[in-house]
Amino acid sequence: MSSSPTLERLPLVVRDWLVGWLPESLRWLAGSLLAIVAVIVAFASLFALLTLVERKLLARVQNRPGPNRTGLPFLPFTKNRLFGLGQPLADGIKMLTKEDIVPRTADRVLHFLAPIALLAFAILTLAVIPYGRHLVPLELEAGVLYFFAAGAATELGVFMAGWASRNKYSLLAAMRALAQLISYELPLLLSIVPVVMLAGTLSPGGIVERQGGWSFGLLPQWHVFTPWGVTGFAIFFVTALAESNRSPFDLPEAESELIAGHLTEYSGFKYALFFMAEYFGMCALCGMGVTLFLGGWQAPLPFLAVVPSYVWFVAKLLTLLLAFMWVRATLPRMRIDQLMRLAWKFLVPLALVNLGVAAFWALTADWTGAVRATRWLIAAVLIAGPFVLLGRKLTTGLAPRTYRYAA
Amino acid sequence: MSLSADLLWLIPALPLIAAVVGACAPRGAFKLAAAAAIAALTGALLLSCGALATALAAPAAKLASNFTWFDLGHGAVRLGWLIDPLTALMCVMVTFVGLLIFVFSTGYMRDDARAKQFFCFLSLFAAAMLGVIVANSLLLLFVCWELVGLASYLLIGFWFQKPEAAAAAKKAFVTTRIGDLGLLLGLLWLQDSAGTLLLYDGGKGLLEPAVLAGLGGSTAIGLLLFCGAVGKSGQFPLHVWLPDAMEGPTPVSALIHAATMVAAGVFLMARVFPLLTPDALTVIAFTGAVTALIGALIACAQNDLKRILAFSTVSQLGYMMLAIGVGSWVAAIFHLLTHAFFKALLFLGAGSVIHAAHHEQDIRQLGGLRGPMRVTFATFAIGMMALAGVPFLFSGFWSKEAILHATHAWGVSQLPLYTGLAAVVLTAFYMTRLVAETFLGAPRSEPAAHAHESPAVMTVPLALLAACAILLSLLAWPSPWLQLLLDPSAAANDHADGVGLMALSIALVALGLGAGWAMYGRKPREKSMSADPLAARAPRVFAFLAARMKFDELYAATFGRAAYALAVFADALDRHGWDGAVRLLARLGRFTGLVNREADEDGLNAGFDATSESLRKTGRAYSRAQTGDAHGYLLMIAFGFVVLVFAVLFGGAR
Amino acid sequence: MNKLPLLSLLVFAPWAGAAVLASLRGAGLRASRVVALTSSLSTLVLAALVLGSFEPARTAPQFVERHAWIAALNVHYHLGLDGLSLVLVVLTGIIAPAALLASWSVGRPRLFGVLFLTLQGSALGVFLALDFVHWFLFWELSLVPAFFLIKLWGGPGATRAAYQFVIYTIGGSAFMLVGFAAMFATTGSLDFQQLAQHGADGSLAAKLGAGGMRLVFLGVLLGLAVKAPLWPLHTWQAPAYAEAPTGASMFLSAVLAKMGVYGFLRILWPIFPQQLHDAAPCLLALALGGIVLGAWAALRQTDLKRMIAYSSLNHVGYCLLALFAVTFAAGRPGLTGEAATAALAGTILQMFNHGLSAAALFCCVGVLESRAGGRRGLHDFGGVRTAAPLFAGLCGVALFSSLGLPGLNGFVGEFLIFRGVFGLSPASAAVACLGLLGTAMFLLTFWQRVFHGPRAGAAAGEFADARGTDLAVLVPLAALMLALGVAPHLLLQFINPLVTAWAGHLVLP
Amino acid sequence: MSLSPLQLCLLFSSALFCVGLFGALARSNTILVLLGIELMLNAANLNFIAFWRFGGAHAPASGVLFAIFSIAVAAAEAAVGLALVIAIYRHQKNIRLQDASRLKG
Amino acid sequence: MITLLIIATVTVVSAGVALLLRNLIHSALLLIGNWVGVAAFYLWAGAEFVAFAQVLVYVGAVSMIVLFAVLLTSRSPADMALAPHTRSRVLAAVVTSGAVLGVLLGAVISTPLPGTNITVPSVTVRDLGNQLGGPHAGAVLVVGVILTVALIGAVVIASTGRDDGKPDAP
Repeated sequence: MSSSPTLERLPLVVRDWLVGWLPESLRWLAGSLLAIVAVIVAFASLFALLTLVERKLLARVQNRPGPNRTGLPFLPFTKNRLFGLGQPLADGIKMLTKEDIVPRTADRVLHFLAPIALLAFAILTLAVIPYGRHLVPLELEAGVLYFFAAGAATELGVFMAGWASRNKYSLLAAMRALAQLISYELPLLLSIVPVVMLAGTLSPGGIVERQGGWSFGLLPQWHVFTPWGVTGFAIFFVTALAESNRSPFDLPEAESELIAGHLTEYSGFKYALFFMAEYFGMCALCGMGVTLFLGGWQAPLPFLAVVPSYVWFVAKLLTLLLAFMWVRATLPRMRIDQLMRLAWKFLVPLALVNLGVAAFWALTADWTGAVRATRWLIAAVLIAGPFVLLGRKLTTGLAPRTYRYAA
Repeated sequence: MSLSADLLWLIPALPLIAAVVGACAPRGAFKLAAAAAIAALTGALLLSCGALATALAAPAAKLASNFTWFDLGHGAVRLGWLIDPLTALMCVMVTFVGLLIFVFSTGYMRDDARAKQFFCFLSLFAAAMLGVIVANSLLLLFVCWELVGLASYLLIGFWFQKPEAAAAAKKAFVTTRIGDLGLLLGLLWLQDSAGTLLLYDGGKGLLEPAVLAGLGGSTAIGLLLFCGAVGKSGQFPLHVWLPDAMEGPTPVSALIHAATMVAAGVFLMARVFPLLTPDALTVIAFTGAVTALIGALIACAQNDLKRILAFSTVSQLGYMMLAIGVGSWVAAIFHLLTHAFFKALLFLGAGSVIHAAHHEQDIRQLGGLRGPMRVTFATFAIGMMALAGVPFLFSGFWSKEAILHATHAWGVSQLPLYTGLAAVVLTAFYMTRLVAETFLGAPRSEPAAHAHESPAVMTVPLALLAACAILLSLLAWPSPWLQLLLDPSAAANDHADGVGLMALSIALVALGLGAGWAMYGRKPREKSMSADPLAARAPRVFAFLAARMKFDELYAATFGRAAYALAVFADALDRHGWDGAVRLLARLGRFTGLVNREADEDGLNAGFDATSESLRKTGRAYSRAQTGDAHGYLLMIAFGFVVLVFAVLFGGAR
Repeated sequence: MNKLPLLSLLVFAPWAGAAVLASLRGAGLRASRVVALTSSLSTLVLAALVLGSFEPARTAPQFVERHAWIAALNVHYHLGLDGLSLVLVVLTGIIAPAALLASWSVGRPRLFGVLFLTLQGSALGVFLALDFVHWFLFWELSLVPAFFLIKLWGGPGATRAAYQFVIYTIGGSAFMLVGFAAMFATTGSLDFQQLAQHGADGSLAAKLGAGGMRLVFLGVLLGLAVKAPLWPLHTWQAPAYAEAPTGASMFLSAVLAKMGVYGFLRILWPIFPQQLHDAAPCLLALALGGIVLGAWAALRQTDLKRMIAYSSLNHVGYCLLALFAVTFAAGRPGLTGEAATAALAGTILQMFNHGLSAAALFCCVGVLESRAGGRRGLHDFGGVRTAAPLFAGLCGVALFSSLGLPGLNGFVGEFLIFRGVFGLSPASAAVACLGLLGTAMFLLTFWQRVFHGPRAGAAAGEFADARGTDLAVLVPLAALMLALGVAPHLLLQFINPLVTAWAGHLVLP
Repeated sequence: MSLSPLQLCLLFSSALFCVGLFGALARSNTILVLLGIELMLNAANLNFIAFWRFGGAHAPASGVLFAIFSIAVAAAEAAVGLALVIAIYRHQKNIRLQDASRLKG
Repeated sequence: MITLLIIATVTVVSAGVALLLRNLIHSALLLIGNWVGVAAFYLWAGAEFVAFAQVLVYVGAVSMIVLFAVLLTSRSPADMALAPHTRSRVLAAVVTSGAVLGVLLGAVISTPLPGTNITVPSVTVRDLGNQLGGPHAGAVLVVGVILTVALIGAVVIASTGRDDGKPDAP
């Protein structure tokens, strides 16, 4: 059972209608451009919305109202301020009109290139995510690899920003950020390897297809509903937080310690670009998480499949983003040594263990009947044991750190 | 009321249940344990009567009920129950006497802190003993036989805090085990040659003609089985444990000596009688005769109330074995039955005395108890007369006469008859001595002076037993009913010179009684310290007999020493022999290693050293080529590459 | 692959437990103990699972797992289980938790647990392996934890005893290894079943030659005889058992000693039936030496643990006696299978029974030792039964089981052995009776000195009755003894077809 | 001049190789020397792919596989090499390659 | 073809410039660009997987190591710029690389190579996976070991060797 074809194919119909008047040879180009524009516009507006939502959400958590004064322009007839819905717009205008300050000793070219590179790479990653059954901007066989290759390149932008500023805080923060990004790259990749292994494909679309269907007619066969999947998803979630510099891993731009880190010497629109790139990266990672673990655009229950697939994707994506915000509102920032320790001593080993469990899962795929419970049990034990042990390791010796160079 | 063989297992099972109840009961639940034991044994008695009715209805039928204990790959191990007159009579006797002893014990053990356990053990004992009796399989019999041994071990060592009691229990167990091993070997032999251990199995049992003929009568098997009986029934040379077993509480002595355990050997022999060959029977007869005489002799010189009775038991068991040996197993069983009653009576009487005299059991310290303990005295006297063989009225007379007659009729030798007759005199003598020293005269010690009659719970069993000691005469007289019941074929033996032998034996009894009266009864001992009249007349003989003919010393000097030597040898062999060899090997290994190392250092390594030195020199020379300039290396590689390409191109090396 | 690899689980569950325990650095004492006990119980649980689907009528190994391991050497990972293995696995499953419970209050429980679980896993590996290489691997691996258990927790002479134990055993197994190397060189196989096949059809002998075959046989025999142990190669035993901590003594005597007998039954006999037959008179004499001299040497010991160790020698001697008697009589014309099956069934039963009773006795001595503050001499006690009646009762059950009292398990095994041996070699049975007598004597001496008489020595003062862990160990063991004594077919049903098959193709002419 | 695509590719890789070689030879900064070597490696990789793409279908995937392995090894090489650079820097406080000759024979 | 030429030109030029620049950071960044160019070549050649792997490894990882190394070994921005420092050395380099280039170019041009009409080999990621997991599993293992050893070795070599637990004297 699936949604009505019309509704499902609606975006395609719209595209075909839009490019239909072009000659055959150009249609492909125009279609691609249309897709790019659509994605960028969609995510840009999502970015705008998210900034507001995040501020509101944080405020709610902290028991204050949040931005609520700015109404929508062009709607003067209503006194209704619509929960400050106009705030992003106002912010955007403010950013655009601000003065662009470049330090005198800065490496001007790199200083200029840094936010652009960052944003470009972030946008690149958005290309391979399957937004719906027929909505994949770029069908790549090695899509997952592409995603992470492009994602890895964002580090370059951070470095450029830090170095080009010729500010020691910036440089220091950039180095720290790089260390963090590289460290968390490892568990991130390791956490998705089981998915690739079990799905047998690197194509995001294929992975989503593999998660279709419901066991017992009820329980979706998403990867997150397996022992290795839930572990992988947990690791993915944590590392995604770190990769997108979100709290509690927002050390690179820690305002209180490093005066916003590599962003210190940026202002105005360049700063806004950084901000945007960050949000895009976050969206991309969430989208990939949804794709890999949460069944992508698959509906959670059989009878809900009538709703078009892209709606499901967006719903899941928003849920995950809200979870990110929730975490930010809840947890305090980590110290750099705790952060590193978490990555190397907990997440990486756990991800490796998870890999082993996934291998076990693949080997025992033909266990049926009552033995399946055993399979679950063994897998759960294999994960839970190391989890407990590693966790025990992790929490020992977390006393306040002695600083080598502190007097 | 009758009982089928299928239900026969209930008889031992009831006391076993009582034992379990006793074991599980909380500490101090004396009344519960006692009630369970008595109730169980009452039930067993009723069932036994049923079994007797069954057996009487068809005396010749061997009603067996067999079942498989467990399977082996080839064949199975089978056990079974059996009803025949022998079983039924024994059952009735054991349960009846046992019941009386149980009742008596409730009075006797009232003040003991561990009385609950006592009843538990007693029940276990009864169960095992009944198991021995009803077994239709020598294996089952052996199992119960060993359990009897265990129970007697526990009961003899009941007051285990006393080192003597503990030692006596161990002695009893080990000594009987020696015999048991013989029995085990006999069993194995039987199993091996006959392929079964069932006694009656629808024509395939051991005691049935088909198999008996196949066995062809092996003397060795019979003697091995007899070994078990020797151990259990306290026959010479394994009788030494029996007197020591008096360390247990008195009801135990009664149970072990009178009714049950010691009778088990005789019962076994009677049971497997068809398996015994004439040669084996001869050995049995002589063993019995010697035991009868030795027991009687030693009994004359003992001072301990219970020990006298114990040696008397040894002597009487000798009689029974003698009867079996001369071929009259019916007489043996008859004597076993009568002896069970009057010896139980005597022991319980002794228990009553001991209880009254605050656990004083040295006859020199007693005396004058006739006055305060009338019932005890009367019943004890009846028992004494039964044992001594006072004519006509008492059952002991008849059973003893049966044995003497059978012995007389034995064709092999008359020697056993003479020893038996000698024992008759001695029996009458030492029993008179016992009664006179204990009950007549004046009290010779503080406890004896303050003795008083025991409660009804103890005296009533005494009275019942006394009545039985008299009434059991009916089994043989006026008609040989028992003989007809058990072994009709042998009933028609002639009584040609029966009257003469009977007269002789009566005369001998009178002689024994008279001698005893003359020495002890006429002028009772005044003080406990005064010398024994017999000792005064023949001090060395008396001392020898009082030391139980030095059997214990003899065994300690021979078997004890041999066992000790073997143990020392085995231990030393390990500690010094084998371990020494191992140590030597280790030392040898170490020495080899030493030699090896020296040889390596001086011999083999020298050449290597020289070679290495020259290698090192060469290496030093070559190392000059290493300039440490990485660029230079790279350059050289590149040039080398170009040169190589040219060489290949133009050198024609293609 | 649809089935659970139960046997692998059996072997590796304790090891997994050991690994978990090893990684629990900083775990509390109690937690370590509980983890160790739980992992150790896994064997019992899995053994129960195995019991559920075990088919007694099939004599070939069941639950077989066979995977190529080292292809170049034709080595396979080959596990299988038949009645014999089953009995021993169940025994291990019972004894291991009991031993851990008996060592509940031992110091450094985490390390102890790790070593113990490793030992347990190795023993199980030995009982389940069907290929020489990993059989031998487990065989040797069991020495390592045993060594440390003895050395680290043992008494004053523990170091020496541990070294002696290990070197002795390794010395023996070196010869065995050489023997198997020779067999591999000629047949190219290390699989027990294939080797047995070669041994049976004579191809092994044809390739090795008569002399070579004999040498190989002697090598393998030596390795197994040390482990069992066969008199006079037993001198490591008494010190090792005596110095080891209670739990280790229990496991060593109850399970590890069985490895040797198991080897005799699983390896030596099927592969070298002819050689064993030729050597049987000599071996019978040695087994009798172990039985008789072991029992009498025990009479001379004043250290209670040494005494029990010697009783072990004596009891294992019965197993070997039965086996040797069977091989001795093998092929004799007119032989029926009855005696042989009885002897073999008795052997296996006796292995199990001795496991129970030896473990219980060592546990009892351990309790005495702990109550007396480390003293365990025969003369250090007196009247313990007064002070601790319950404990005395339980100890008495173990003692009388060891002594072969009917109604308890010891009797059935010994009776079957004697029944078989008498049919095959009556003189041996007669001599072995001396051993029975000696056993009764020294056990009763033990009982009398320690439990009877007035309270003396360590029992004179405060002396607690059995409680908690003591009861948890002794009560189930005693119950098992009673149950098996009354209903031996509980165990025999699993081995009867196997034993019959053995008798059929190895004994009968 | 009519060059086939394969030849073009090969020329491309040769040029890259020689640029790398030049860098490795001419610069004294160890990091740049290493980077030059990386370039040479990349040039070699180019050849693999080129021959895979244009060299006929003898072994369908071997060129790609070689390239993958080569990339993996290159990563290892870079890691170790740069670690060595840091070690050298710690020893002699500069990273001139010609100064690092302390191990010469 | 044109694409190839463009890629080649950009790549070679960026590499050459990178190796001539004085500013190390700039050369490093240019080299990264060069690597991206190589990746583009792979894409052009149809080796999608290799291209992504190239980006992931070189742009994602090696570049970071290089940048770190540059930053860790430089005390001041001036120190970073170590020019080719003797004329003779440059000369030697030019001559050598020129010779090599000549040899290579000569070899390439003079060798008859297959023409354009080659069927494009198609290798899916699945094929690659099967190859790596099947016939080349051993090599994969070896590479894994090498990487692990390299990682550990790099850490060991680069670490200071001081015990981090103890604070140093100021």
